[in-house]
Amino acid sequence: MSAATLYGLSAAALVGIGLFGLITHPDPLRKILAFNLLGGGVFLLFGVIARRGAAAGFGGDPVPQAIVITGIIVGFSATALAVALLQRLFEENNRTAPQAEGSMQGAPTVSSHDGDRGGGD
Amino acid sequence: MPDFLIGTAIFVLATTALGLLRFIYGPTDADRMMVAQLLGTGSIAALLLVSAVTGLSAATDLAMVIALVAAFGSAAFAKGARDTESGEDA
Amino acid sequence: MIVAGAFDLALAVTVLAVATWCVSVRATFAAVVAFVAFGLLVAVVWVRLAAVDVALTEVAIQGGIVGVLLLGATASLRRYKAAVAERSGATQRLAVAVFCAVVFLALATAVLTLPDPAPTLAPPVAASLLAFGLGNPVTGVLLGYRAIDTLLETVVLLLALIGVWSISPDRSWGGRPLPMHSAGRADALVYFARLLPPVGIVIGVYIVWVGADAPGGKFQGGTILAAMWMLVMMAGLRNPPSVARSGLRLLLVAGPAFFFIVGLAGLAISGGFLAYPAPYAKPIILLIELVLTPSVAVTLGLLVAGPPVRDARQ
Amino acid sequence: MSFALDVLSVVAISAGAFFFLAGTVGLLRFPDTFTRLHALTKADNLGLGLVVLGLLPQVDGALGALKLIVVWLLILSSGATVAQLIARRARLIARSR
Repeated sequence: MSAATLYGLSAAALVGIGLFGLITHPDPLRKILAFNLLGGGVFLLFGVIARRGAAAGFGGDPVPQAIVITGIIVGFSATALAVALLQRLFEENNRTAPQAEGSMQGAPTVSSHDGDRGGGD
Repeated sequence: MPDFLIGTAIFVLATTALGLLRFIYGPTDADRMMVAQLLGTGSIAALLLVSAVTGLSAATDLAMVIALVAAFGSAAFAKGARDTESGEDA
Repeated sequence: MIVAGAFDLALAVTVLAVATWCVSVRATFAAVVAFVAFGLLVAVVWVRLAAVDVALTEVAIQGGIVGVLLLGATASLRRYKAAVAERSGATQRLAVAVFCAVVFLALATAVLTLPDPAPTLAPPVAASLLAFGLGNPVTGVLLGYRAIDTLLETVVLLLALIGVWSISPDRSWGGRPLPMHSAGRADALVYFARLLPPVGIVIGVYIVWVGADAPGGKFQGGTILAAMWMLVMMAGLRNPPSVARSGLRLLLVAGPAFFFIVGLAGLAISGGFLAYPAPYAKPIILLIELVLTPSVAVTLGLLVAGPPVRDARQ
Repeated sequence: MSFALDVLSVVAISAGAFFFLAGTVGLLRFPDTFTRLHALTKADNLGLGLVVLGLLPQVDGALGALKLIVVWLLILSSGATVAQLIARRARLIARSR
């Protein structure tokens, strides 16, 4: 079995693993992580196809490789947007539903952002 | 020489993979934060050894970037975890 | 040959083990750590697949800034843990597992029955490389052969940033993203954030520069520059800038706008959108790379910094 | 000359591999976070340094050699910083117990 085939099978397994996590995990952040794993598997499949298309003195077909680079960047944009949406969603839910952290409720809405990222201060 | 280099690469990769067990067992997050550092050194060594057979020039560029990113990632782990848990102990 | 095969096998097994752990581990922090480890290991896989350009991108994005992004999210979402729904039942998970196994088997069959000889676009790319005077085929594809994809990609980055910004409530508009550092002092980190960026900036610019002839390019170099900026912000040496600053917005738009103008100029001069006049192809491509790099770096950094917040203390 | 350099490579790389093994053994067997951190950030860095030393004769050109050395220096400096940051963090975790 060639190295490309071996990594192709690994990529297929990665898609399976990522899909499982995406469907079964209740935590949305973990769903985003699993989705990135799934994406990693798809990119690797592209890489395997690129490797098999080695010709003209290149180690692999450069077109799928360039598409994977584009894909990684776009995947990152999507992840960043998803994370921002998630944070806002949880923030909204927290504001309407009564929470255990009662101290936040009385504070003016402007400062309810205080703890979001710099939770330590 | 090529077989020696790749053989050593396998050895280094295997020890790195064994070291990853520490991150599975933990027990604390501090133990897990070392992962970027371990993989930085381990993957760079494996990468350089395995690429030394075919030519190092592109691999050294990649190794530089891995070293830089591993440094950045380790700092982020040590820093980010502080932010998540240090409500009372800062 | 057998020895090299053993290396590939060991690498594949390690990557899959880390991925499995990333999905199965309980604590979110550990999962993020596993994901970064996954990114660093997959980079070595890309080298084995003769795609060093992709390896550079994978390391810089998945091993670097995605980790910081998700770590920040873990920190802020930890407070809401109680709101998360229950894990699904055992029967349901078994059904999902069977479904995922079927997907795996279908993909594995596809991999094993790929056409031989494999179709490839390498020869036309090689021909266009000669026309552009470039040495790196991937840069040739990104900026010459399929330049419109790359143009749209930079627009997607910008749109994602606009999306992130527009998520913030109206009253926060014009504010700054939350600081990335906490009040606790970390002298070692402050020192490190002064020591590393000069080296990192040199390496980032170098990666952009060699992109024309060797693995590298604007996305990889720009990501490294963004990571250095984030390190400075994490150490508390600088805060994220206010999103209302016009200089910042100009920087964000400059790269894609320049790319688009070059495309239109190609339409006027060479008779095709993004067609470069033959003798000047290489200088134009290098110029596009140089103008795009700061835009990409700033966009990536601001995507990680998150939506703006208007805070009484700022 | 080339034979002598090859011997140097083999010796240095083997020694480097040994230190990687030592680092992993320390990481797995040492009793607490601080000692594990010690094993990881010292032994592995030395291991990488020896591997880099062993590969230097195999590189052609001064720039390639310089880049290899930069790789090692980056890892060294990040190892030192990370050891500080994580140790501080581990002390806080230990105190809060």
